[in-house]
Amino acid sequence: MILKFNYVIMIILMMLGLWAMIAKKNIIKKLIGMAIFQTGIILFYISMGAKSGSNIPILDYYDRYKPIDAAQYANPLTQILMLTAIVVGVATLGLGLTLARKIYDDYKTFNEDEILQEIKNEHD
Amino acid sequence: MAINVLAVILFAIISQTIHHPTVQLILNILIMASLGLGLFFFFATSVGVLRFPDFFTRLHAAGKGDTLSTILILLACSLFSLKSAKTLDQTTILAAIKILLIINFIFIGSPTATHALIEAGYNSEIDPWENNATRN
Amino acid sequence: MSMINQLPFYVVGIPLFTALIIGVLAIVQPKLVRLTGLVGIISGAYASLTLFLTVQQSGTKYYTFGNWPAPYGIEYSVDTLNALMILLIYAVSLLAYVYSLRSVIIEIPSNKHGYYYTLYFLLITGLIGITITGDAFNLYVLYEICALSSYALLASGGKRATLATFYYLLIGTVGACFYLIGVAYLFIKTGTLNMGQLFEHIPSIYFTSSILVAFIFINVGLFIKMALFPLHGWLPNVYTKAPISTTCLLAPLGTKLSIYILIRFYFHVFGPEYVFQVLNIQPFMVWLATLAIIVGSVYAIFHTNYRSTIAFIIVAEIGYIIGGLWIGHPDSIAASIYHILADSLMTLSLFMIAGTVLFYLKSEKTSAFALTFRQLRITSISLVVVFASIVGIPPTSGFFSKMYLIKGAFAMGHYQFIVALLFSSLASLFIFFRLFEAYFYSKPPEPAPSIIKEDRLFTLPMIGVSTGIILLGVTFNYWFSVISRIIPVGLR
Amino acid sequence: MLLGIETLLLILVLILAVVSLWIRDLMSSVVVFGAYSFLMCLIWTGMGAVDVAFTEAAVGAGVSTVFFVAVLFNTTRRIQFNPLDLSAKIFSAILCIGTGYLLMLGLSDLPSWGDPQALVNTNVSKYYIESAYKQTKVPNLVTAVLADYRAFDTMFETCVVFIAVLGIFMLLKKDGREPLKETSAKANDNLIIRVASRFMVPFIQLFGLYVVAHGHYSPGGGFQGGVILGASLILVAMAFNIEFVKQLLSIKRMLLLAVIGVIIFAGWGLVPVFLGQSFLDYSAWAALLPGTGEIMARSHSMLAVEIGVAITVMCGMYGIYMSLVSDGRFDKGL
Repeated sequence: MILKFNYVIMIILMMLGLWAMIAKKNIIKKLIGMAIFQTGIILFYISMGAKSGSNIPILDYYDRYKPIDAAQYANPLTQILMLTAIVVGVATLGLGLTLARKIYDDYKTFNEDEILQEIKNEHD
Repeated sequence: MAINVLAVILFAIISQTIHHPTVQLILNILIMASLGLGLFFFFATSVGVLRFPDFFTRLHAAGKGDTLSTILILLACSLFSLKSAKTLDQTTILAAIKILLIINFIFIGSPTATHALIEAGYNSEIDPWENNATRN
Repeated sequence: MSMINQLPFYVVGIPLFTALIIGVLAIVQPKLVRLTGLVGIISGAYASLTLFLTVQQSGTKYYTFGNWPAPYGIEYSVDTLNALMILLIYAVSLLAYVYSLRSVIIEIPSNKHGYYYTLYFLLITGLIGITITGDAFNLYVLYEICALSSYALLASGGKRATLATFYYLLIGTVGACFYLIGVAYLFIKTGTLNMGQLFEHIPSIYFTSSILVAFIFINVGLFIKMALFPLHGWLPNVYTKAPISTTCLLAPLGTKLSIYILIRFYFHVFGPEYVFQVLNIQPFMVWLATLAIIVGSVYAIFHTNYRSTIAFIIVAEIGYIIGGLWIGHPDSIAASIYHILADSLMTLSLFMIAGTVLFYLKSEKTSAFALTFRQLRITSISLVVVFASIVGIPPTSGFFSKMYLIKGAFAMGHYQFIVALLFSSLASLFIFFRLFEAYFYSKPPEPAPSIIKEDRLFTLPMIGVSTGIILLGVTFNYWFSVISRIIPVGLR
Repeated sequence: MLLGIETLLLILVLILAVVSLWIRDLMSSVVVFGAYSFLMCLIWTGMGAVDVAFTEAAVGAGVSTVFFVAVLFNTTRRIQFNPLDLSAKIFSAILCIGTGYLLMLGLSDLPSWGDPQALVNTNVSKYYIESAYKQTKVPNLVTAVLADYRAFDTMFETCVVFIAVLGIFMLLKKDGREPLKETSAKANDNLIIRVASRFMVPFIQLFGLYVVAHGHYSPGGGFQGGVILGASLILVAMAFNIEFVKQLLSIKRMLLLAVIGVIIFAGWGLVPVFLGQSFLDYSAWAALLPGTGEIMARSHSMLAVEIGVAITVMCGMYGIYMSLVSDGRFDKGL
């Protein structure tokens, strides 16, 4: 278990994020939960590409022409995937914040319960 | 700024003699001293932030202590990257100088941010703390 | 490389570059936006048709980006099923685009048309990209392209649309992230993202728990995206509040393509052997699909708002396709793939009708349809055609898919699914008659003063899609033979 | 095994996540979330993912915190007290525990943390490590794979930023005719902040350009550089006012540049198609760039592509901030 400590933390982070997205009533908190959920996944990918005792994936000046031992450098592939995921995450966050902003303009609150109450009032 | 000039002069002096044991010793002492001091100031900052009574005094601790300790620790990093290099080439010196440039940023940015925070606090009319115990 | 070999790129590249050009034109010369879009989509449709015919003749086409070989670079592999889906996307988006030329003017403020069409074409790019790609992570990126552009397009419908879209954003992100977790579990065990290579590696890890977790998460993620029954909560709200111009594009394609991705994962990543033999969840999934059909139909009956009704009809139709897929009989699988085509056209038609009625009558209560039958001739004819197809009346496409679904279910002994199908047919018939009886029994309300009656830009795509529904039914044998060739050998 | 400082940081990260969700004030919650992102980026540095950490530091800890603040600034930071909704809490708890249980189920199967012999580290990524430098002459393997092997992903990633800014414009942008809302914001006339930012902004921009251009040799590249450039503009907008920064980069020009960035990327990839190669095959550029072989053509093309990315990301971050902070009116802000 201790060897897979990182995965456990990642799972707990994702559970936290998911819980916040469902149970929190404030929509900004929901967005924070979403961001935490995404970071959990990014942590998962990054930690599976980590190698103990490895360097960052930038070739040293002196090593460039020698035969390269792959175990010496951290896995670049997972990092690239997660670079993409981070940018997607911030784009989603931006749109989410915009929608939250528009919801606030319409209902003057971030609170889910009050929004639903107001919708109900409109119907009646 | 002065610290940069000093550090660059220091680099110039030691670049010739980096593998000499005395130079290594001096560098070690410098690194350890500045790291230790930096950590001490960080600790003091944390104590200040936790223990001081109100917004302004806490920010005082945070602003001053944080800036100084960051600068010291970064200086230690810069020297360490010089010391631990196998050979002193462009890349190493470049890295050391980059860290020095970060010091500049911290030196300007951190006090300005503290100032902005204090002003915001002042504008939103937070009452400063007064020591009532001694007055009475 | 000849033009033919570049075709897999063209089908994605044309809408992408159209979007970028529109993006520039929106700022520089807004008048040219709509014309550019039309040119782009027609040339894309031509490319997709050529691609379909080429793939039919010469088999699977491969295209590697940056000339890097398959597991190292990103690869497109276009087989017949892929090409068919791309053809479908272009057909639907061409019709929806023509429709939107008029409806966008009504729904979106004029200074935002440029942005709207840029996002519209990026959405098309994303939809084609998820269909065609052969790389599991590239699929995620394109899913997000689809998702983000659709959030923006859906939320431009006003107050209620914003809230619905906000929930859609949250749940859509969860879906995409679940998919990403599933891919992570596959990736960690195989070290590759290329679907072809994954397919080769997976048999060696059939009985590990990580492939099970990967299977579950990819499935749940895609179920969220396609709005299968217990996870369908977001769909009705989004599709009833959003602008018609957007739903015309998104409702037919968004959910159905997720099912297609699922089919692709079953056939070309996990392999039919794993899905239908190693995992023993067939009865459960068929029951789930049955429930989806019944719940969707029941909700559709109880809603009196036209768009809510069709939103729940979509939920039921997704039950058809998933059920047919999980029954595992070659007939039912072919029928469910065929139903993807048919259902896309039906949904498109339903939403176009909703738009025309809404713009004319400013109401979408079922009682308002009395006036539709009196005054909007072509709309009412397409309404009859599309409901004939949903109910399953012979010359239309809905009949054939339903027939083969029932045939497959009968062969495999899933009788509850047949009952659900028949129930759903009856429910659709009921809904249609509720619309139709208004013609005879309810006194037509006076229409609100409205200049838009049956604009040619509305009727043309509606006639097109009705013809499509009937043609798809009439030429059923051709499509069925195309589809049956795609089903993997293990299932035939 | 990497246990050590990472373990400590992971526990800290967990605590910060809980705190940022639990705290009953939105602004504090956002600030704690920024700290969370920053600690996360330290963890990633520890695992050797410097590029990701750089991006997260710029995007997660920096810009997205600013976005949150920009929204909260114009709205409210208070959280209303809600009556305890037990059924919803139980429902969500069951859902989360279910998800967590499923993820734990696969845990026994995963390779241990930092195992260099795991299949994920030996299959495709080994090829990248061993041959990326030979084939592209770019020592930063992340840049090489990002901008060449998987450039198609990166192109769409740039598109995602473009879509975000366009979508936000679509949703938020107001006509000039709508009446102005009274905001409590007053023009920032603080001399110290102005002078300090006036002093810092050129250096920040220089650093941004350096990060873009030096991405081949050190951590960084188009995204990170673009975010830094965007952040410098955001700093100007904060220290001065929106009118001033609009003189530097008007909204219309910003949108145009954002498209042009994507067009640079996609167009650079399109040229090989006209030369008879596949999309994004940079080696075809050797015929057009004088004095470069196929390998160097790849290397140079990556720079061109990164510039496109940087332009789009810069305009994207700037545009998103400006829309959020002024509620689509582009007149007053933080």
